Amino acid sequence: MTKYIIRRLLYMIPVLLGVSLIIFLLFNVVSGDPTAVLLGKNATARQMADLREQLGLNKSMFLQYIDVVKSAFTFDFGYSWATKQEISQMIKQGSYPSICLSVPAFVISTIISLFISVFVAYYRGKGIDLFVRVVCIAGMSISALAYILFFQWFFAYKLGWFEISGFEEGFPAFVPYIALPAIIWIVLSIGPDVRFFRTVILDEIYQDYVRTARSKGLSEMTILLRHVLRNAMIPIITYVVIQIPSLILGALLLENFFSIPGLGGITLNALNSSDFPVMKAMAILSSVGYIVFGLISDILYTVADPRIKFK
Amino acid sequence: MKQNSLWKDAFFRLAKDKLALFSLVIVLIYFLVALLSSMGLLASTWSQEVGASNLPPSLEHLFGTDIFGRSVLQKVIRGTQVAMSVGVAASIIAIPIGVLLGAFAGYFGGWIDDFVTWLYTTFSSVPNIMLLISITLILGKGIFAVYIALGATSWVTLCRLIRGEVMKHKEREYVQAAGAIGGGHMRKLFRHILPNVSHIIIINTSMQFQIAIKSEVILSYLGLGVQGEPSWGTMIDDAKLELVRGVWWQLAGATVAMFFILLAFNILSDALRDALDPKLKGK
Amino acid sequence: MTLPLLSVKNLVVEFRTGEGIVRAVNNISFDIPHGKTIGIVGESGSGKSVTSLAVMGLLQKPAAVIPQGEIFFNGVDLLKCNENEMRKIRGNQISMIFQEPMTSLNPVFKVGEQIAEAIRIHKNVSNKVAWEKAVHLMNLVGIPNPSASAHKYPHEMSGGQKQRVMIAMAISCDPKLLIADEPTTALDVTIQKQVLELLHKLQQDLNMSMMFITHDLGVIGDIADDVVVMYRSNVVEQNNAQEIFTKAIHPYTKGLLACRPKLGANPRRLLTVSDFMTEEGVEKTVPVERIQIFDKESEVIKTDHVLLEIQNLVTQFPIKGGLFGRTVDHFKAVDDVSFKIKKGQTLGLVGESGCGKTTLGRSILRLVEPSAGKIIYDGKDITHVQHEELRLLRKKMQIIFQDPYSSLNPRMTIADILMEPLNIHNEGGTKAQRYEMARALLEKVGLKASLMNRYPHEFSGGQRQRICIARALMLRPEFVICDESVSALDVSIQAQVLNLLLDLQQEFGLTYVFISHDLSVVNFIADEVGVMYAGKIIEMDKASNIYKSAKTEYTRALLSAIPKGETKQSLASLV
Amino acid sequence: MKSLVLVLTGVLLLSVGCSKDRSFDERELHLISPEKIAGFDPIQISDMYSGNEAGKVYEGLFEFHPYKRPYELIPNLAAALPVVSADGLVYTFTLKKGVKFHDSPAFPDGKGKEFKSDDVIYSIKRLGDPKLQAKGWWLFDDKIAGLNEWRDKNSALEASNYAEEIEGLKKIDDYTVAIKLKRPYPQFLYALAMPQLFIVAKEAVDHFGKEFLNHPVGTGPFVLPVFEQTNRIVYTKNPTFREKFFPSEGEEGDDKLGLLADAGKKIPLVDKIIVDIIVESQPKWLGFQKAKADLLEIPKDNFDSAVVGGKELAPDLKAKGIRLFANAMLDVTFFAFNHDDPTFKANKKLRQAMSLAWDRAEANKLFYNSSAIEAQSVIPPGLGGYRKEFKNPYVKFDLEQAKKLLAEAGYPKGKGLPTITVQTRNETVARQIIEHFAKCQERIGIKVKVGMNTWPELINKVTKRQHQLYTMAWGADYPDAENFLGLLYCPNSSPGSNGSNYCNPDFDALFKTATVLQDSPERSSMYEKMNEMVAIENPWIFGFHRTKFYLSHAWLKNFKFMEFNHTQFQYLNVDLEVKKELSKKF
Repeated sequence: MTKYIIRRLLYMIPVLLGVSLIIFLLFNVVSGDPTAVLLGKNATARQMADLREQLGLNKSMFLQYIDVVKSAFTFDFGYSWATKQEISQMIKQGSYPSICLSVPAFVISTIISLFISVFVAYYRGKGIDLFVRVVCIAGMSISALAYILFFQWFFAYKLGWFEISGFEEGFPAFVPYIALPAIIWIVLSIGPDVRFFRTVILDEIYQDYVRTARSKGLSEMTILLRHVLRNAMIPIITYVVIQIPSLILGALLLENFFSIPGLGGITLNALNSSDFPVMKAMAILSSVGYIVFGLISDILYTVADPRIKFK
Repeated sequence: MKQNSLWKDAFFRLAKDKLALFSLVIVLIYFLVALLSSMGLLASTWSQEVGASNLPPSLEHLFGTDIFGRSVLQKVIRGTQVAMSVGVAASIIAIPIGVLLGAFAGYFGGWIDDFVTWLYTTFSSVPNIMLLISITLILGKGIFAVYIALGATSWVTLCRLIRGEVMKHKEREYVQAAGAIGGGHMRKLFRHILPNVSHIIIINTSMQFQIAIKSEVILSYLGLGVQGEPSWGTMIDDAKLELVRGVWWQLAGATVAMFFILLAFNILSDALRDALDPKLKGK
Repeated sequence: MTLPLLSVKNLVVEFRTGEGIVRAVNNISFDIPHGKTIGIVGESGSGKSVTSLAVMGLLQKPAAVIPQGEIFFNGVDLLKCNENEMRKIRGNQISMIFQEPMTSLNPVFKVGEQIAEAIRIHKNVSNKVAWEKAVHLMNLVGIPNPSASAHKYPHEMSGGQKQRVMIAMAISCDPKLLIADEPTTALDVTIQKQVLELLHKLQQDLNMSMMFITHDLGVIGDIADDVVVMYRSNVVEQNNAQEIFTKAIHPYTKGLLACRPKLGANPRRLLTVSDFMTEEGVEKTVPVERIQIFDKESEVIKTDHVLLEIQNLVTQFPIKGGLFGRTVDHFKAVDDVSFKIKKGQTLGLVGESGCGKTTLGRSILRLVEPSAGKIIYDGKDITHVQHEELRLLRKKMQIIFQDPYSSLNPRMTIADILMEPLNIHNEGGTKAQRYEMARALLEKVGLKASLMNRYPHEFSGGQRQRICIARALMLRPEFVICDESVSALDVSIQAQVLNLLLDLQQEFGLTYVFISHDLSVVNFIADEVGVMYAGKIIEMDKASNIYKSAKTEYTRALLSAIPKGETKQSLASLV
Repeated sequence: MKSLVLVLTGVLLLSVGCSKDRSFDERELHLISPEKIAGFDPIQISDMYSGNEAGKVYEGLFEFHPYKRPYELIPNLAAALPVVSADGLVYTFTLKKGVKFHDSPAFPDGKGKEFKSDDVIYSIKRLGDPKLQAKGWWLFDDKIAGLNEWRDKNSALEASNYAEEIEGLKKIDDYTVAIKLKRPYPQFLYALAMPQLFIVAKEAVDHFGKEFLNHPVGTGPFVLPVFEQTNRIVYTKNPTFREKFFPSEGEEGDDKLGLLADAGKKIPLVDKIIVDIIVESQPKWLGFQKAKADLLEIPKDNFDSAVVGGKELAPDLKAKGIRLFANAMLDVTFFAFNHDDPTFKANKKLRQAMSLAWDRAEANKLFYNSSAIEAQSVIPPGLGGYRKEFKNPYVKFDLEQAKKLLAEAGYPKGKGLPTITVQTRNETVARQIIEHFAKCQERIGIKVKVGMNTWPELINKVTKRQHQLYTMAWGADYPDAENFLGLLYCPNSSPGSNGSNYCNPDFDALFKTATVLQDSPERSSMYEKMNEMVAIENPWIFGFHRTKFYLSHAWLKNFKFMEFNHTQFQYLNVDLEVKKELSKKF
């Protein structure tokens, strides 16, 4: 087990090198001259040349790649071009609101989806099952933007149940601010979640051991909750855990619309101002998150499934 | 007994599912609309004024008019062409890459597998949205960049699925049998294994297709997508501003158009999986 | 006369499928008295499992419908019970064990927990008491070190042990009726014997009734008091076991009895069900005795030419470990094996699962690369030949696999499958000529030429195995390895295929290596038999000698485990 | 698990229920910033919104009078307007005494030090520091004697040497500074009122280092100890703020409007300013209507719901006491041809044809609710050089003439002309404007396509001359037409502000003479001449001078539209009584 974890941790190195390579290719090689971003509309030619030198853009490609790699391993991303802020500081400040929004939304939506999936799995093939499936699929087929525009107008403005936009630090001060975006998040993710969970659960329901459980005289609900769900948890855990790194980024559009000062907003802002260091940092950050949580989900596998033993 | 191949069999199974058949028809209609539009037989006059600015839907203008008095219906149709072309182009790029890499990795194992695994782990580690945004940003916008960006992100899933499936099939006895009668690697891989995992391509494509459509909308919304042509994304972007003025039909047009194709693809990919994946037969 | 424990009356079960309504059980009736074992025998698809599921109330609704019939259990009609009432009966008064011990246990729960759960549902006891009872039951079913084993997960146990766990679970609430659905089919023959003995003993000790479902009359003879024979959804014959074995009435039963190779006799051909009745189920009037049965040793043409010689063959697989997945050790699947086969002869290789017999077969064909030793084919060392030479070799050496379902490419038509070897080796002339060759061979293996353009999934298991045989013979090989080629088939089909193999050997002068776990099959078909154990051939001799005077303990155990096809009185004396 | 959901839902509902009530005890000013704030380092400021925020904590030597129009420069940290030498090159400034920087750990014992002439010199040098690459450098590039030399010298050094004295920046005593210019620079004083020239303290810059941009230490009326990258900035009144009083004069009529009611009171008038950063227009609009903000720049798309018939405030808003402000802006929108491109450079008629084909009235209606003024040339009304009577013959909608000119240009019905891509920002309205433009051009047979860019990308394309046509709006940095005319001055060609790379020797010659003159009728007439001369050349397709609309709640006092509004907020006031009363309606 320890050996497996060490091996997986070591495997992060080539993947991180690869991620750095992609990011390097995208932002350092293919993309253009950043000096205009940094100097604004009244820049002089001289100033631009000086700045290129200062930013190390005249360095060899290899050295520039090494810089990207270095930042991937040290998390030292330098300073933003657009705002001159220290990026690690921006990330630190931005992650709190993002987490306040994404974690509760994610946890609640996962739990609700699980409940619904068990419920429809119990009534599989019946009208209610079909109904829930169609609602899920229909819900998935509407643009997220439509939800945001309508919910904000209706629930926050018309009914006044929630704050229209903004954010405050500290619990429970942030709750009225994140509640509505969180609800939209939940509405958006229940569809795909239920669809996936339901499939997984139904895959299990036709296994032989379920027949054994029935022949023991267990009730259908007990079978679902005790036997089936426990087995279905294995793919569900992967599905769920692998989503966690994307939570850090938050939801770009949601954060923007609700003025939540999270990482999603930072990313969108960086995109709009061609702020490459910030975009690089975000890409590296979420890649590392993805890799780490990939490992965690694999380790959780062993907890959920005694059959898997890592050597 | 009818003489059926598995494909025909699957089709008949699919045909029995009314909802799926209906979805298939919808998908085909969208393709037809897109095709007619690209040949200039439909909505070729989308850029012309047909009435006053922001007319609500009426018999004359079914979906109303936009800010310039252009027909929203025609824009929706034109947007359909863009959306479908994005799906098709992304598939054309993603399928060969995904299938070949996945097949070679799964079949040969060893360093090829190590390399391909590393490649797609790396690609899937960078969040899709970042990759999409960066690629379109860097390739300089426009529909071509969207094609490339979506192609570059959607081969990963296919590659991983094909690799896993090929690994499974490689051990099957029919492949061993092909080896025993003297078939070489390429024959085993392309003549025997690939046809047997091809349903994965179909199912995955139908899922990737809708992801492509959704991504195009988001990219266009962010201003990174299609330029100078109506797309559902730019229409929704327009609508964001018009909505408070009570101009809802542009949003409605794009949303409804998007809704039906996504709904159809969603149902269809479910049904395809049921029909093509023998594991799920009879459930 | 007391009422029987279970009484099935005029039961009909139908399935609604996309193609229409399929009748799986057609108006059957039988009784199970208290304390007796009823064997239900029939081939796959005959409706025997559906019957048992109907008794348990486990049929998948709404696909399955019971339009007619009654199932009385202790005087209660189970078909009229609602789900709650059924649940109280299931696992408590009627319990069931299934064919596949590998998948029938929940992989994520400890086995002790799974047994205890059954106890907890029906008996109002604490967790602790239930667990202790579970350990006790595990002891009862003969699982070594039960208190430790109860903490194991299913994957940590062998197939036999898992089936014992299933049994422990089934008897945990002292049921009145135990339904065993092919409980030993997936097990090795020695384990099968132990499980049979265990079931028999438990049935006696606990005074249960048992419904024993199997496709193998041989097995049923060992255990059942009465036998119900099912054929195509109908009960065709039911009687007490003694009667069935000695004077079967229905031609199907007769066929079943006759088609199983017996260790004692060594006939040239096996009788099959089709010798006794027509496709339509009408008894054939030709007296069975008139079909010739030779002692094969008397007439087979033998040469002294050694076609294949294996010298000290070793095939090993690396065991990975360490931080970077280095190879830390090797597992020797085939360990220093040597033998010779003369042209036209059949070498049987017998052994239980995991003994290395399949790897040996594939090593000979170089489908798996051997690690050491030599393979000499027709005087030529082929251990290391490569590319073109290896390809040419493929024309001479062929293999027929075990699973007829997975060994045909489902996306190719039969014509494509059969012509492919010719295409690869560019033989057989034009496409039309190749097609003609394929057609001819298909007819030779007993299938109609009109089936050429069909896909594999449209065929039954036996038919598929014939196609596999045809494919193997397309290139006119001299040497064929049959790797468990009949193991997945029903007994009656198995006999047909064995006969076919013999006929083909005769006609084409083939040399076979016949690999099987079933000693009686090997004994029937092979001239010489090698017994494999842990990668080695521990005994090798003429088939008849092995049977008559086995030298090793293991071989003798194998022999004694073979169901005798006799009644249970004989078994009772053994216990 | 079920209970977990219950608890979570409970917490959610509970906290929603007890969302905070508004307080009516403190004078709080609630504002909205529609864009992210980059930081508080004055020299790096390049956008109006960051400038507005910096203006709450920092001050410059001068500011614009909050009420007088036309815009009048008044001393802020300077004690009076400077004394200018006869040659117009040496400016001598006297500074206010007793002005204290905010209390900050940057200073010994944490008490804010006094503002002196060293701080002025330091702040100007800092703008020229080559290590910092200030975005505002263009203001003083090649303007102050010795500053460029100092900059060049230091770019080779490890760290810039501030100790070195510069010829043009002379400290006479603690409260007197003399600045020597290289050549006449009439806009010099305007520059000193801009955020880039806000005065900073060396101690604070050294103490906070790279983090200086998040720790504004100024002399201004409000304090903000730390700026965090959140969407809410809260300023509190500066307790050590000097004695500064509300002006008693304004434009004619201001007193009638009640704008001067607070005359003579010590400013700032509010205790707290809360700025919410809201980018999307829907939440901005909804928030204002819920009284979450006191003042709102109307998002264009909400115009119809706020303003009926393009003039009157909607009755439901009026009922709540909301007021509407409409003011012409000092700006111009335009489509600039790239004169590097021979297609456009040599072909005046093509440019004119395109200008004539554009239906400006329709565009005005669609995008500006008919509130904008059609631009005849570069200079907006309100600046010297603008002549109301002047009409550009090519700024009208005349398809016939357009077609004629296009044919004369060598492209009859657009034949032979490639598709023209217009580069713009990736914003909805920007895209729609070009779509409309394209629709108009199609009528005479010219094909036009939209190219969307992020702001930096657009700048990049323009500075690298990789465009055919781009569209932009130019807002005044200071109230001098030079700021607009410079956009067509040949030496300013890319990467300078003349993104069209237009060159006209006559124009350039006039520009050279006029721009070194102080404001005078003579200069204005020269500006007029230039403005009209360039108009008929159509180096651009002139667009509009736009109008800005604000809504304010009744309790917001003293608000008057201001083009250069960095320092405006200290003059605003909140009437708590009115607020309390009206709040019932929300």
